[in-house]
Amino acid sequence: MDPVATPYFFYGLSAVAVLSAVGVIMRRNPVHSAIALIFTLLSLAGLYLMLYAPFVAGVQIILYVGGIVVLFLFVIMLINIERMQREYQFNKQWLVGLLAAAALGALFVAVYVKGQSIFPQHAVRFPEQLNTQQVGKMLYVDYLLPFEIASLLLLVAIVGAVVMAKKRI
Amino acid sequence: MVPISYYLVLSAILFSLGVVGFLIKRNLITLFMSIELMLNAVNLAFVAFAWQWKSLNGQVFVFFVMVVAAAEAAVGLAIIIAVFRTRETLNVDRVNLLKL
Amino acid sequence: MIQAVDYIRVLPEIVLTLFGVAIMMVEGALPPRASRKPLGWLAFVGTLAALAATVYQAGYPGMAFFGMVRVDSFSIFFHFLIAFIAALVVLSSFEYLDAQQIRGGEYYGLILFGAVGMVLMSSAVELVLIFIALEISSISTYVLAGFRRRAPSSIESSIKYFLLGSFATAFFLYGVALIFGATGSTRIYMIAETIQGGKHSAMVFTAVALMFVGIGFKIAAAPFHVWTPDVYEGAPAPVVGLMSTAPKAAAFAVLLRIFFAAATPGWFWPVWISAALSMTLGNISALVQDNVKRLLAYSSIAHAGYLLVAFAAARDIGISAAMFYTAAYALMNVGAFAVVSHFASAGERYVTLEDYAGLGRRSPVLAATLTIFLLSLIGIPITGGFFAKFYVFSAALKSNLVWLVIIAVVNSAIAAYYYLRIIVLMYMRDAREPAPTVQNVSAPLGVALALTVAATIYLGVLPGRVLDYASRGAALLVR
Amino acid sequence: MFFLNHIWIIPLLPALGAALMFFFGRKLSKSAVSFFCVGLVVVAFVFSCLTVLQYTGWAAAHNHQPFEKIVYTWLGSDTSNLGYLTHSGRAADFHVDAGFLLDPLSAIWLLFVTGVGMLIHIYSIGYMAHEGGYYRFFGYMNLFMFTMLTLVLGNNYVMLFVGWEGVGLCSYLLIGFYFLKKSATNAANKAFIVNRIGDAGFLLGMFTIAWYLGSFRFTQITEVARSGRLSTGDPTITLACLLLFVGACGKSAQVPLYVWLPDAMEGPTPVSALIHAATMVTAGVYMVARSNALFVLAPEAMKTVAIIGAVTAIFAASIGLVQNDIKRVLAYSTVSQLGYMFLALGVGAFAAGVFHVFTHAFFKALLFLGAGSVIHALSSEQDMRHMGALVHKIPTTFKTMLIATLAIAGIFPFAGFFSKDEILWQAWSADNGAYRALWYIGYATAFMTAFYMFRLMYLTFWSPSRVEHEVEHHIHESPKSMTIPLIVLAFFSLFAGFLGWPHSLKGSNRFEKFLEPVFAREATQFDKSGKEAQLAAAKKEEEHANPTEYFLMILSLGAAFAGWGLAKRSYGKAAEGYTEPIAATAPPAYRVLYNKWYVDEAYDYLFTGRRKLGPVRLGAMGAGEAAWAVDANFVDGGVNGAGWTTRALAKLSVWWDTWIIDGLLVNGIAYSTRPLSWLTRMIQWGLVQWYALVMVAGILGFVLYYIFR
Repeated sequence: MDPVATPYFFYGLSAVAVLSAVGVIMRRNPVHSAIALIFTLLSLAGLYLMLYAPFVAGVQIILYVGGIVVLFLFVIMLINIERMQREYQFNKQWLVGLLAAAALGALFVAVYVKGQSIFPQHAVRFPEQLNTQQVGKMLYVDYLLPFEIASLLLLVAIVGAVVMAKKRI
Repeated sequence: MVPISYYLVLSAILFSLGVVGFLIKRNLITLFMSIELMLNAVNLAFVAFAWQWKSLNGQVFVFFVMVVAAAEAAVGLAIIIAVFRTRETLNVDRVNLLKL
Repeated sequence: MIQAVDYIRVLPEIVLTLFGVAIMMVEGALPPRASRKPLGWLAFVGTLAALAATVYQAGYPGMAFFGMVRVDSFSIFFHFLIAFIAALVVLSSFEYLDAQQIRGGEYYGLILFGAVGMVLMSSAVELVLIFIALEISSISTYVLAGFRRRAPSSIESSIKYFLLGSFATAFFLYGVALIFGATGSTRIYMIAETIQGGKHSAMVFTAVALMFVGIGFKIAAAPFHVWTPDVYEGAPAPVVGLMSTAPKAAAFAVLLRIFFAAATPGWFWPVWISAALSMTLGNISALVQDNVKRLLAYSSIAHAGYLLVAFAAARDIGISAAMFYTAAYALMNVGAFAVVSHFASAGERYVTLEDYAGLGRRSPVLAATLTIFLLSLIGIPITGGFFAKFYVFSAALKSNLVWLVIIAVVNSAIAAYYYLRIIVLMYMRDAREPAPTVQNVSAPLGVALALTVAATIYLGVLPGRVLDYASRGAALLVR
Repeated sequence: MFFLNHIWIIPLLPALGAALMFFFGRKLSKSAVSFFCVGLVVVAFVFSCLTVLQYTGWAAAHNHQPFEKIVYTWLGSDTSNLGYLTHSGRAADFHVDAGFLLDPLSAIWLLFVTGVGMLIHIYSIGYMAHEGGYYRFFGYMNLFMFTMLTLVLGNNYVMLFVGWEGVGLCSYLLIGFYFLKKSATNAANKAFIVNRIGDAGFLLGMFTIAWYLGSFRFTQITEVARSGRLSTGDPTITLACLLLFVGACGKSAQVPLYVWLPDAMEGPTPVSALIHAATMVTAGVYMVARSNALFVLAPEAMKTVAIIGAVTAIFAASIGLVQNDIKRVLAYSTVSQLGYMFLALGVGAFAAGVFHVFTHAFFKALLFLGAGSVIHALSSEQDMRHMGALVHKIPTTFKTMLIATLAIAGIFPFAGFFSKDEILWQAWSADNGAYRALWYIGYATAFMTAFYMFRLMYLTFWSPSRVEHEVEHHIHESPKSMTIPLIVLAFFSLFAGFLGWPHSLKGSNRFEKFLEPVFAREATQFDKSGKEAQLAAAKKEEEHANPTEYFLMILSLGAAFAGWGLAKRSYGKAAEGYTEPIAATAPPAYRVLYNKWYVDEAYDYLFTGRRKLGPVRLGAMGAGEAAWAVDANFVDGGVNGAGWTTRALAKLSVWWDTWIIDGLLVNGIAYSTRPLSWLTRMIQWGLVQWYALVMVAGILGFVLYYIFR
C-alpha cells in the first residue's frame, strides 16, 4: 500500500500546528489560547497518522484534546480572568526570551541538519493494521513495569491535586 | 514521501515556540500551556523516530508522555488554583515574594 | 516471563507503595481534627520495611521486568540511602506537622510515593521508566513544597518549583527523544552498545546536554540552580530536608548511569564548568544570606558542585567518590534541616540567622547537634563531610583535574566562613530580645537527630565499609 | 610491648573525657569534672612515658626504625581495588590508615604535650575554680589534647590534618570561651579565618605530595624522598613544601599570618599557655620537621622557611618591646620564638629547631602560667602599668617566673641558652655561612628578647608598686594546684637544656643524637654500617669544636646581659605614673605606644563610618602614616638610631597587623562579598521566567559547545 500522505498534507498540517502554537502565545485571552492549543494538538494527531501511528493519534485526541485541554478550560472558568486580560501579557524580558528561544530552535535545527546523515531516506513501513495490537502487546509485556508505575504516577497526581485544591488541610 | 528531518524540524520549531511562551507570557495558565506545547513537540519527535527506526517503542513512549502530561496538568492546575486563592492574580511577575 | 524474582527486584517500591496506599486509606478513616501521628508511624514502619526489603533484595541482583530495572550494588546503595532519608524525614516531620497544625495524612503518603519514584530512579535502566519515576518524585515534592497552605510563600515555592521543574523535565524528555533517535533504543545498556560501536553524532551530544539540563535542575547544579533558594525558603523545613537530599541522590544515580553505564560521550567540559560554577556561585551567594534556609540552599548548590567534581574525575574511583559524597551530604543535610525545622517552630518564624543567636545556651544539645552537621558541611575531620570531600578531591587529582581541585579547595575554605557564622551566633552571641522559645525535642525527632549524628560520625571515622560497597557498585557500573 | 601496641589509647583517653563532658558535663560537680578530665590526662601522660620507654628499648633492637601501629584502614578499603595512577604513571593504592607512628620526633612531642598538658590541666583546677562554664572549659581542653595527640601520633598526612583541623577548632572554641566579650569572639573568628588560609595551603600541599609520590604515609614518603630517585630542587617538591609551609605559617603564627596569635590571648590564660604557647603553635614546626626528607630536596623552600622565620623573630620581638598587656608581651614573644624555630629548620638544623620547641614549651608555658598567677593575684589586672613590687607578695610565682625569664633570655645554664645558642650557631655556620645575615637578625632578636622579658619582670615584680588600692588588699599567692605546676615547669626550664649540652662544652648532646634517625639524610642510616659511619662523622665534628663557637656563645650571653642591664636601668625604679624611660630619651618611642591606641580608634572609626574598600581608605590611612613618619623624623632626627629602627619596625608590624591582615583579610572578606552579592542578586530576583531564561542560557551554552566542538 502506498503512503497515504503526500507532502502537501504535511505542509498543511504543520502550518496549522505552528500557526496555532503562535496563537497560543499571542492570544490575550487564555480561553482563546486553549482553543488554539486544541488546533495544534489536532494537527499533530494528523501528523501521527501520517507517521503510521494511528493508536497514538487516537489517544492524542481522546486524552489530550478531550482531557487535558478541557481541564485547562475548567480551571480558566474557575478563575476570574477579567483582570488578567487588562494587564500586559508579555513580561519585560520578552525580547531576550524570544531571541534565546529562537537561538535554541536554530541550534536544534542545526543538529538535525548535521545529524541528517544517520537517517536513511526510505524507512521501512509498519503494517498499519496491526498497530494497535502491537502497541497493546508492548505495553503489557515489555513495558509492563512502566505501565504499572504510570498508574502510581496518576495516583500521586490525584492525591496531589486534591491536596492542593482543598481549601484547608 | 516526507523526509524524517522535516518532522524533526517541525518538532524543534514547536519546542522553541513552547520555550518562547514560557519565557515571555505573564499568565500562569498560558505558561503552562507552553509546557504542553513543548511536551507535544517531544511526542512528535518520538513518533518520527519510531517511524525512522521501525520500532514501536517510540509510540509507546508517546503514550507514557501523555500520561505524565496529564498528571502534571492535574497537579499544576491545582497549584495554580491555590496560587490564585492566596494572591487573586495569575500574573507570574507577582509571584515574587521569595527573593534575595 | 515474569518470575517471582522480578518482584523481589522491585520489592522496596512495592512495599513503599503499599504503605502509601494504606496511609491514604487510613487517612480517610481518621476524624478530621485528629493528629496524624499514627499515619506518621505507619509511614515510618513503611520506610523501615523498605530498608528491610532492600537488604533482602541485595541477595538477588540482576535485571527484571524485561530489562527495565537492574538490581546491583549500585542501586542497592541508593535504595538504602533513599529509604533511610525518607525514614529520617518522616521522623522529623511529626513534631513539625503538629506545630504547623497541618492535619493532612497525605503528607506521609506523598513522602512514601515520592520515595518510590526516587528508589526506582536509581534502579531503572530504561530512560522512559527513569522519566516516569522522576516525574513521580517531582510531582510529590511539588505538592509537599506547598503543604504549608496558610503561608503564601509556601504556595509560591510550590508553583516556582512546579513551573521550572516541568520546564526542565521537558528538556530532559527532549534529550531522551534525541538519544532514542540517535541510537534507536532507550535502554541504557543497549545505548551503551550502540554508542561504543558507532560514531558520535551531534545528536548524541545534544541529547546528553539536554538530559544534563533535566538532571542538573534536580541536583541544583549551576546554571540550573536558580530555583533552589526560593523554593527552599518557602517550602516546609522537613520537606526541604527531603528534597535537598533524596531526589538529589536519585538524580545523581541517574546521571551516573547515563554518563558511565551508557558511556555517553562529551559530558566532560559541561560537567567541569557546571561544577566550578556551582561551587563558586553557591559559596559566594551563601556568604551574604541572612535566612538559614536560603543559606543552606546555596550551600547545597555548592555541594552539588563538589559532587560534580567527582563526576568529572570519572573512572570507578570518581564514581565511588560521588556515591560516598552523596551519602555523606544527604545525611548531614537532612540533620541540619531537622534542626532548622524544629527551631523554626510554628509558622516558620525563626529562620533568620539572628534567631540563632544564643542558641548554644538556651538549647545546648540542639546547638551541639547543629554544630556537628555544620562542621561536617565545612569538612572538618572525623565527620563524614571531611572524608567525602577529601575523597572527591583526591579522586579528581588522580584524574589530573588540578585546576578543578584548586577551585574546590579554595571554595571549601571560603565556605567555612558562612557555616562558621551560624556557629558563632549560636555560641558567642546573646540572644536578641525577646528570644525565640525553643521547645523540647520530641522523641521521634531526637531519634532522627541521633541517627544522623551517628551516621555522620560513622562515615567520618569508619568509612571503609560504605566505601567498599560504593566502589563495588562503581566497578559494576563502569563494566 | 603492651604500651607500644596500644599506643592508640593515648589520644582516646582525653577523647573519653571530652565525650563525658559533652554528654554529662552539666550534671557533674566541679570536683567530678576535675577528677575525670585531669585524671585522664594524667593517665595519658603516664601511658606516654611508658610507651616512649618501651620504644627506646624496641628501637635499640630494631635499628632505630620508627614504630608504626596501624589500627584499621581508615580511608580507602581493603577489599576492593581503588587503585589509581600517580603523576609518574606508577600505580598506587588509595589508602589512608588510622595508623600511629612513634619515632624520636613524635616521642618528644608526645612527652611534652602530655606532660605540659597535664601540668596545665592541674593548674586550671585552681585558675578556673571561680569561672563559669567549668565543665565546658575542661571538655574543650580534653578535646584539644585528643586532637593534638592525633596530630602528633598520626602516621600519615591525613591523620596529621585531622589533628591539625581539630586543634584549630579547639583553639577557636577556647579563644571564644568568654563569648560575652566581643573582643574574644572577634579574636576567635580571626584565628579561625587566618588558620583557614593556612589549612587550604596545607591541604593542597598534601594532595600535591600524594599525587606526586603516591602516598600519604610518612614512612613511605620519606623512603621515596631518600631513595635518591628525586633530584634536589625538583619543582613539584618545592611547590609542595612551600604549600605545606603556608599551612605551617598559619598554625605556627609566622609572618604574614601571625596576627591571630596576639589576639588569641583573649582566651583564658591556661589556654594561652597550653595551646598558644607550648603545644598547638608548634604544630607547624612539627609538620615541617616531619617533612624534613622532602624539604631537604627543596633548597628554595628551605631558604624561604629560614627567611620567614628570621623576619618573624625580629618583627614580633620589636612589637613586644612596647606592649603593656602582660599576656600580649608573652604572645609576641611566642611568635618571635617560633620564628627562631623556623629559622633553625630553614637552615637545615632540624634537631636544633626541635630542641628549641622542647625547651620553649617549658619556659613559655611557665611564663604564661606565671602571668596567669599574677593576673589571678591582682584580680584580673593585665596591664603592667598597674603592677609592681609583687616580688614578696607572690614569691613562688616570682621565683619560677624568674627562672623562665632567665631561660628565655638565654642565660647559662638555663634551658633557653642551649637551644637558642644552638640555633644561632647553626645559622652562623650552616652551608659555610650562607645564612650569616640571618644570624645578625637572630642576634638582635636575642637582645630584644632579653630586654622585653626583663622589662616585664621589673615592671611586674621589682619596681615600686603601682597597684590600685582596692586591688592591693586582695593580693595573694595562688593555691597549691597552681603553684605546683609552676615549680615543676621551673625545674624543667632549668634542667631541660642539659639534654642538649653541646659537644663544644664537653657535653654529649643527647637530644640531637636521639633525633638522629629522623633527620638522617640518607636511607642508609638504618643500615648498620651507615650508622657507624654517621657516628664516626659526629665524633669528628665533636673534636673540631670551632673557636668561633665559643666566641658566639659569649657574644650571645653578652647580648642577654646587656638586655637585662638596659631593662634594669630603665624600669628598675618605675614608680606610679612613670614615663617609659625609652620615651624620656626618645619621645617618639612613647608616641609609638600612644599612636597605637590612636590607630585602633581610627580603625574603628573608619570601619564603622565608611564602608568602601578601595583607594580612598587606604589613601587616607597611607597619608596618615606618612604624616606620622614625617613628624617622627622631625622630632627625633636620630637621637637614638637603634631606638628609631626598633620603633619603626614595631610601627610597621602594627601597621601590617591592623591594616593588611585585619583590614584586608578579615574584614575584607566581609566587604568584598558585598559587590559579589550583586552578582547573586542579578541572578536571583525572584522571577520565575528570569530563572527559566538563565536556564535556557545555560542550555544554549552547552548545546553550542556540543555542536561546535
